[in-house]
Amino acid sequence: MSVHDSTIKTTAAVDETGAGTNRILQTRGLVKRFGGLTAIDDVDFAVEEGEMRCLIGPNGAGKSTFLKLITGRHAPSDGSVYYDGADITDLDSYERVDQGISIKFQVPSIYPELTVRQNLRVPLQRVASRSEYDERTEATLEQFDLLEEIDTVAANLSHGQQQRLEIGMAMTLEPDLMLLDEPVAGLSIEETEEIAELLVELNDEGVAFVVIEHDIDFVASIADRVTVLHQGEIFTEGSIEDVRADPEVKRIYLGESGEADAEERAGPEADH
Amino acid sequence: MSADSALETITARVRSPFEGPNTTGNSNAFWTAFVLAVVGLFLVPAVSPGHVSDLTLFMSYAFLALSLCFIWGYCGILSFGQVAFFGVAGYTFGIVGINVGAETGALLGVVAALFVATLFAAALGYFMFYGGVRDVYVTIMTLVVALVLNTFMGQTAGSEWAIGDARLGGFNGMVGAPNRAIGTGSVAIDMTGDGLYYVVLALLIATYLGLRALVNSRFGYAMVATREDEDRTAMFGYNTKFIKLAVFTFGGTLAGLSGVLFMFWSPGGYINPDVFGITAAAMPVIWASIGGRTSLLGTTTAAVALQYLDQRLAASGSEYALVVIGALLLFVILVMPAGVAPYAERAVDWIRDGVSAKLRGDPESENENAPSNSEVTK
Amino acid sequence: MSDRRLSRRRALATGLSGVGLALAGCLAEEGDGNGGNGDGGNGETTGTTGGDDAPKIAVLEDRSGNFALNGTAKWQASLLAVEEINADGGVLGEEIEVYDPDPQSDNQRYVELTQEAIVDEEVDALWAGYSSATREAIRPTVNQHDQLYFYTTQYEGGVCDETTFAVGATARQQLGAVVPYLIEEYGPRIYTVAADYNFGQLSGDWVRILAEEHDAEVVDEEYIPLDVSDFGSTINNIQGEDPDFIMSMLVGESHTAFYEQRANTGLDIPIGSSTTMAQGYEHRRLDPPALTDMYVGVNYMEEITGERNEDFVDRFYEEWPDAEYLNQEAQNNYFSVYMWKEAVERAGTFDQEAVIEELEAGIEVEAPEGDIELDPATHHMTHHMRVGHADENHEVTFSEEQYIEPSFLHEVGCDLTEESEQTQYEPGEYYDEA
Amino acid sequence: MDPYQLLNLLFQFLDSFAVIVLAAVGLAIIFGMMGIINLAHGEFILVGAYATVLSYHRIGLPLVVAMLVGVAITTVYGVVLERLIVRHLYDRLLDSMVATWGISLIMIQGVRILWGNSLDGVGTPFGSVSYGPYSYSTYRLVLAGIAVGVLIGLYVLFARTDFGMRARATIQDKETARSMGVDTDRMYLSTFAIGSALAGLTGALYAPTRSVGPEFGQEYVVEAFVTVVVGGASVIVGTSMAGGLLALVKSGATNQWGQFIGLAAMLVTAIVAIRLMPDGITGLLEDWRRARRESE
Repeated sequence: MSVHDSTIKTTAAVDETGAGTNRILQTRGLVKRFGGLTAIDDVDFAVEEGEMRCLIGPNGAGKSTFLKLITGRHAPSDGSVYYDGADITDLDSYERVDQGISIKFQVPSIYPELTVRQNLRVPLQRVASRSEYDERTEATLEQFDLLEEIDTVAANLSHGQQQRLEIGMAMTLEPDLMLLDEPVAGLSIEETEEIAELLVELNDEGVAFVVIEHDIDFVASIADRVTVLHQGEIFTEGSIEDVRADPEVKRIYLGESGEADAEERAGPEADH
Repeated sequence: MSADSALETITARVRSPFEGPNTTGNSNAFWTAFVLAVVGLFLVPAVSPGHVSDLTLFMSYAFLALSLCFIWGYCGILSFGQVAFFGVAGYTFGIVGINVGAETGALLGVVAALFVATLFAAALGYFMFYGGVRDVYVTIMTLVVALVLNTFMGQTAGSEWAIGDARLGGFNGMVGAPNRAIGTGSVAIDMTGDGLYYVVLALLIATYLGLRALVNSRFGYAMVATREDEDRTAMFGYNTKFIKLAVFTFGGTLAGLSGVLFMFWSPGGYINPDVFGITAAAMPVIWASIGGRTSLLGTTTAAVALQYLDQRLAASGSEYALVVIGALLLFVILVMPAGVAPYAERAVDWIRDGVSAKLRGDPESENENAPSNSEVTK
Repeated sequence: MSDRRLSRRRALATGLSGVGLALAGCLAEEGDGNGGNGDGGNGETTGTTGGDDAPKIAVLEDRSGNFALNGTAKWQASLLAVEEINADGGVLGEEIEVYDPDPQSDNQRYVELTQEAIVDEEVDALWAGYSSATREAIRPTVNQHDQLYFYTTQYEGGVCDETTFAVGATARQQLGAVVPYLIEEYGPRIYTVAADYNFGQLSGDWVRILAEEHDAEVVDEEYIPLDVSDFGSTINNIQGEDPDFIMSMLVGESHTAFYEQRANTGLDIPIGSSTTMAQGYEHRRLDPPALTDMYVGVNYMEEITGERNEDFVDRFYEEWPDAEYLNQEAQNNYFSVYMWKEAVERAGTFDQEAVIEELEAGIEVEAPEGDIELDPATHHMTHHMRVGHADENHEVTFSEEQYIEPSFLHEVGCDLTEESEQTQYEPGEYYDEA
Repeated sequence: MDPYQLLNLLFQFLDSFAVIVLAAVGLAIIFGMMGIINLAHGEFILVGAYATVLSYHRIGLPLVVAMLVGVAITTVYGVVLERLIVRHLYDRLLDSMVATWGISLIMIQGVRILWGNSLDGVGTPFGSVSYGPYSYSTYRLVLAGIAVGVLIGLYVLFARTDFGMRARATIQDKETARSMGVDTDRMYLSTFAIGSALAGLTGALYAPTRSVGPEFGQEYVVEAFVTVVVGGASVIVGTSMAGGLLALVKSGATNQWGQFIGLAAMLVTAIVAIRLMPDGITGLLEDWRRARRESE
């Protein structure tokens, strides 16, 4: 069974939704409110097929929330999400995956108690038949340099290995669009470079990316275009050089760092 | 020897659907022991007829244990109210059986009971999982459902609480479900004594093997993945709500089967609202915790063993019986957090590794995994 | 507690406390029957008669769990009776053994242990259970094996079963003693409060029937789930109705809160009951004046006067110095063991069918409550019913006794000497008021 | 409905509210703040009741002092249990359920072995308030006052004191709290002690309202769990709002249709409430609180 079954390419030119152009992802007027707080405010955003887009912005800018709106983890308060020309706003998370979107979460989100092989089995069995499992598992692990750890319990992997495993699992679904939330956080310089190479390689194969990352050097090494998000709105967009040169961007990074992303930090607690 | 290797190929092929990293015991030694145990159980009526009745009852409970093991151990849904399906099935069996009567009544009763228990589980599951109820809230919600049934059934003593010829009977219970045989007018199977024992045993073995195959299948991986991380699994394109609903529903069917078999065992086809009570509700959780919630065999064994122990302690008349049971639970949870099964397995591994290490002259036999909550880690 | 010690001291002073005095031999023969037909086995080696093992009875009474409060004394009194009988030469010259596991107030456990008692232990007679639910849970097993079974709790009545002997007083007997008495004393307007399950609901039916028979009326009734201990609304409702008296068939520990709350609220309407004091000794456990003007219809309480009972009470506490109370059911267990002994001796065998035949031939027993007889047709007892009254210090006094038959089963035509049945009749099927 | 009957309804509501809140609050602290499902909660209440009654009857202490002794002994008991058993169960929500079930079995039977099937009762103090043809137990109304007092006290403790700040920090993020110098181990112990003390208080307060035996605590368990779950993770707001809601449903339905309907209505309300608010009332309040925190 293929995850791409339901992707129907439309050729008619309906520019509003991105259909007929080569935009793989588009949002229009996207809004997300939590109670009185507006986390995402009227965002129009688009990614071309095969593009490598990076999303940056200070803490609390709403980057992760934005990603969750695209994956369907959160329902938007207003606005729409289009994928490959079709409105996917009302689809469930798992249905969007079938369209060809795949995500790597901020915190390495693997199955800690399963072995590497079992971890890979979960996405693999959605796209391959039983007879192909071994071969494809080994191929993926080869690519992500994890072959030696095939029977290791995932919790016992290093942080870098876990990051790679999760990207490997997400890539197993053969997506057309990958969403990566801080793929190199906590990695060493060498590991970061490895990941960068890997992403570029995959991008060359035609996979489009939206990458959230704080590491500007990493962003510079991979990005086609950069979008800066600030207080839930698109602050600016352009090449990495343009964005780096923008004094306003520097100001928002320096001026208002440390503001917690409300939605990410909210947890159970006592009253006050 | 080609005959040997041919045999090996055949056994391997027979075994393969039941094996995988999601279950304990994928070795020749395990299957040999399993077959021996099954043979032993089949011989019980001949060797020790005094144990047939108790074993029949305890093995009937084992389905309840399996149902919880399946939904909790493999899909992370801790239901504290599996007895709700057990009891609903038992009462349905009685109501249909009493109204239809005789073997046909029992047959229709079984069908209706499993249907109603399944439907009830599906409705409750839909209500919860599609409403975003998760984790411990599922636990308490299922318990409250059982308690509501307990309270409600307790007050149905009056003659107005009758469905056809079946008086619900309130706190004193409902009696008279036809449970001596099952079939149609012309063909009927005896469901008493040894006959019932063999039926329950055969069903238990079939269910156990069936669940093993299921949890090692594609769906089994989807269940385990949902248990480990629901959001992550949804982002691999799995409809986790539906997976949970399906698992919970099938768990309801299994618990219902347990209730039906209980009714066949129950003298006079008797059932009362105690089956929905908090003590009854806690039992499956205890079996699964002690046995090892991710081990189908461990949970089954724990159900039988703990019920037997509990009964023997009660029979002793000692005032310390309940203290001993309580202390045992405490001890197992503190010393063996994942239940007995993973430790039993590890012990076996350790011995085997030790032996093979010695044979190889290898001083290092690796067994340093920290205790983990899941045998799938091995 | 103090009155009990007092009475024992008194008994000691008069030298009456010997176990030998017991009830042994105090059973009056009623028509000589075919009692001599056995081999007796006096002085013979035990166990040879009939090729049987030693005679054994099962006493399945709760010593833990919810009903331990009531069950413990039942167990204790049964053992006392057996010990006395054995000390006095046993039954047919054989010592009786007792199989006495603790069912822990768990009905499922009861079913399993009853099977074990009947099938594995092959007991000659069975005493089991406090609650009606327990009785109903094990009765199918009892019936399957035609087991001689004594159920000793005062209960809702109506069990007509060939091998079951329900020797406690029935609701009709208990309420029949207290309801007319209170109508006479206080007036015709009754407010019923009862536990919301079989026993309570059927008792409520009986109150209505008795009210009708005595030109009184039940102005309202409330049924309370067993685990409720919050009676604010109930008490307000009663105050709103202002009845002449309350009939309470509340059951269990949670429901004791009703009495505390009633006293504390200053509700001084008298209460009639069939469930308090005689079973759960609330008059000892609750702090006075919670039970002021509580009237309870009973066949026995530890406090009833008379030498025979005082002697019994002394022997009981001598055997069980830590016992908490000698309740109505314990007395029923005690006399029914003796009644069984007598029937066995008349039959000359432990064979259950023969023993049941002897019981059905009519038998009288000198119980601590008084001389009472078994009604052969219904397998119930004609009891000495009294109305026990607690004053503001919880001192209990008794009104004049009435000797009341188990009449309901006669009315419905239960005659087990003629026809074998295994049913439970309910008043609703025979009375419009119910 | 005449004014007297309205007063009836009000008093019945307060009565139910007191039972529900007092039964739940100790459990709520232990569950909400520590992630332990304490199925032996009823037996903590039992300890409070037994200690109160025994020190009243056997030592002859005045009732109020006996109650304080009850609270103190339950606290000590909770601390001992925390050190011996419960601390091994942190972050093991479901294991904690089975272990505490074991504790519960041991305690009920242990109490029976030690002190028999029942203790002598302690009469309910105070008299009653009368109005028209009706009256209501003053003591039970006082309990409603105490329930409110307990909630306010907890609010002050957790929101306004240094201890409360550290406790909340520990619950939110153990590692961070530790790195900021909070002795988290000690915080857990203190929190468990407070939960135990509150359970003991409930036992002490309700001991004079009925007979006291080994099953005394069992009755409060269902209401406690239902309330905690409907309330959600937030101890004070959740417990008071859930207590208010459930007491309103229970007392209202009981008043109108009798005790069975009252009980059933409360349980059904709980089921519906969990369905509508999967994270409890607290979850519903999260948005509002999040917004408020932003604006601070």
